[in-house]
Amino acid sequence: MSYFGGGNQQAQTINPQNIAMAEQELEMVTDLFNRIVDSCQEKCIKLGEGQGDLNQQDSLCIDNCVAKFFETNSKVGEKMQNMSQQQ
Amino acid sequence: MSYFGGGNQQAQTINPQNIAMAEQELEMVTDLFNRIVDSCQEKCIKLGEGQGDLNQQDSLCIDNCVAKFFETNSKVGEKMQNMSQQQ
Amino acid sequence: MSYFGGGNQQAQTINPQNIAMAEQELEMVTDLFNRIVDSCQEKCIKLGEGQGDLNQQDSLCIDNCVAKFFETNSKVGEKMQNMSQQQ
Amino acid sequence: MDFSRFNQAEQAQIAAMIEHKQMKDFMKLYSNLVQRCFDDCANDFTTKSLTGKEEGCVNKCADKFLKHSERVGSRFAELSQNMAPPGN
Amino acid sequence: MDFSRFNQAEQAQIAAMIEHKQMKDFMKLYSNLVQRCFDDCANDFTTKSLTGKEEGCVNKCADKFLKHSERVGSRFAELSQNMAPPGN
Amino acid sequence: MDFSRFNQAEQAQIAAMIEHKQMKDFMKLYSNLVQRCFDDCANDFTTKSLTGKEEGCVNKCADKFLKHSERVGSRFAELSQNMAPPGN
Repeated sequence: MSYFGGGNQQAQTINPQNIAMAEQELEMVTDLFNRIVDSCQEKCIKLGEGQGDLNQQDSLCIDNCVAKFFETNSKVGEKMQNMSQQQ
Repeated sequence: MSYFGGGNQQAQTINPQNIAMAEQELEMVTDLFNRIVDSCQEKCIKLGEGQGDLNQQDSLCIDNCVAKFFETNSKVGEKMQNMSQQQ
Repeated sequence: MSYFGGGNQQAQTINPQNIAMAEQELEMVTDLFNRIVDSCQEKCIKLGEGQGDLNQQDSLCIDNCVAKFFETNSKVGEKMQNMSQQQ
Repeated sequence: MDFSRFNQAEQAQIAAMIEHKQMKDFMKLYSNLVQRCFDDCANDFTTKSLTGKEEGCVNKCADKFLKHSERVGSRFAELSQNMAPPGN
Repeated sequence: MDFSRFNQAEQAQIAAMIEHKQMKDFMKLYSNLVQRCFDDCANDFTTKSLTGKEEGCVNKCADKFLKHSERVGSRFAELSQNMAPPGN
Repeated sequence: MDFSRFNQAEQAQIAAMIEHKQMKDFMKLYSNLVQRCFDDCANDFTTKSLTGKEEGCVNKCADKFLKHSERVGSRFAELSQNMAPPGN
């Protein structure tokens, strides 16, 4: 009896391909996050100016910027999928 | 009897240094390619303007840009080789 | 009898965590160095202009720039340590 | 990210990988922050130490950048949630 | 690149490495393209969704960037060929 | 960096890692130098070969960048020394 799920857990083997897939997924998400931090900082924040706080305008700009980056990411993804199907 | 080449293939062992060398070579070529894509885009293409196509001027600029990047790469390579021989 | 140190060296085993720690330390130092090369080149040197030598003003600028980068690095480090203690 | 499709042994290894990566990402965020604030704030290279003005700027810049990263992180988490396939 | 100097076992491992790297490079090209086109096209942050103008710009930008990469790729392949040592 | 806290077997592996990394860092310095000097010097894309002026610029640029990196390296080594914990 196991607390975690079922009986199909004896003799679990690690499939290196699964680990590599998870690594790639993690890599992509982190890369996307870092690019958004960079781009939205460039678009919304003057680092050396004003106070050390985000004012309301900064915050709104960041929120919209992240949303638009996600949308751009999807649009480009769809586009590339269409292209690869047409080939 | 083997379909691929000769009799010197029994007991092939993988030399990790050979793999590391190939990896480094591959890394260098990809890095060079990515840098050329970046630099020549900066030099030749206005991404957000005009049409989604490359016009003739864009194409000529890209061709010359790639050639000049390769030449710069060789020149700098020669220079560094000369320097290391003089030391 | 060993030329290198003491008797506690039989059966030395490699602890992968130690190797990973050393790798991370090395990574951080190289990353810091590369960032300083980049930033101080931007601040102090016009690559395509003048002669192939650093003049006295360039050299002084580089020396001060490296020192200020180290100081910035420490200041930000202290700041983050304070922040994590306040949480 | 949802790794529930993997078995427990794999999930354990993935968890270790994530922890290692978080350490690396934190280091990268930190050194990135240092470089940005240095680039934005340090402008006088006739002196060896940061001037008072430069130091004030670095402090504000670091505060602002961290708050910015945090806010992006919150929005990112929300939007990633929405992107996950339904029923997963 | 010419890996014929390696034995078959090594070549097989190198081929697997190349395949893995191509996957990674494609991902990098993709995310690079997204960031570039976002930086070039998105300018209005008073709204949550891309405006029509921004979306048109992103589409053109992606098309152009892909054609640019392809063209660089062709020239790159030709010139790399010429750089290979003779008789190899 | 001080790795004396590790045992000899570990130090040997770390030394091999450092050597491998130095090779990679040299490659990175080199390709970074090529790109910078290209970006700074090449401006005429109506011709296939570097003009005399561009080539002169690349030569000066490479000299200057290498001298710059060396000088940063010296200062970096001195300042890192000072940062090491006392008595270590």
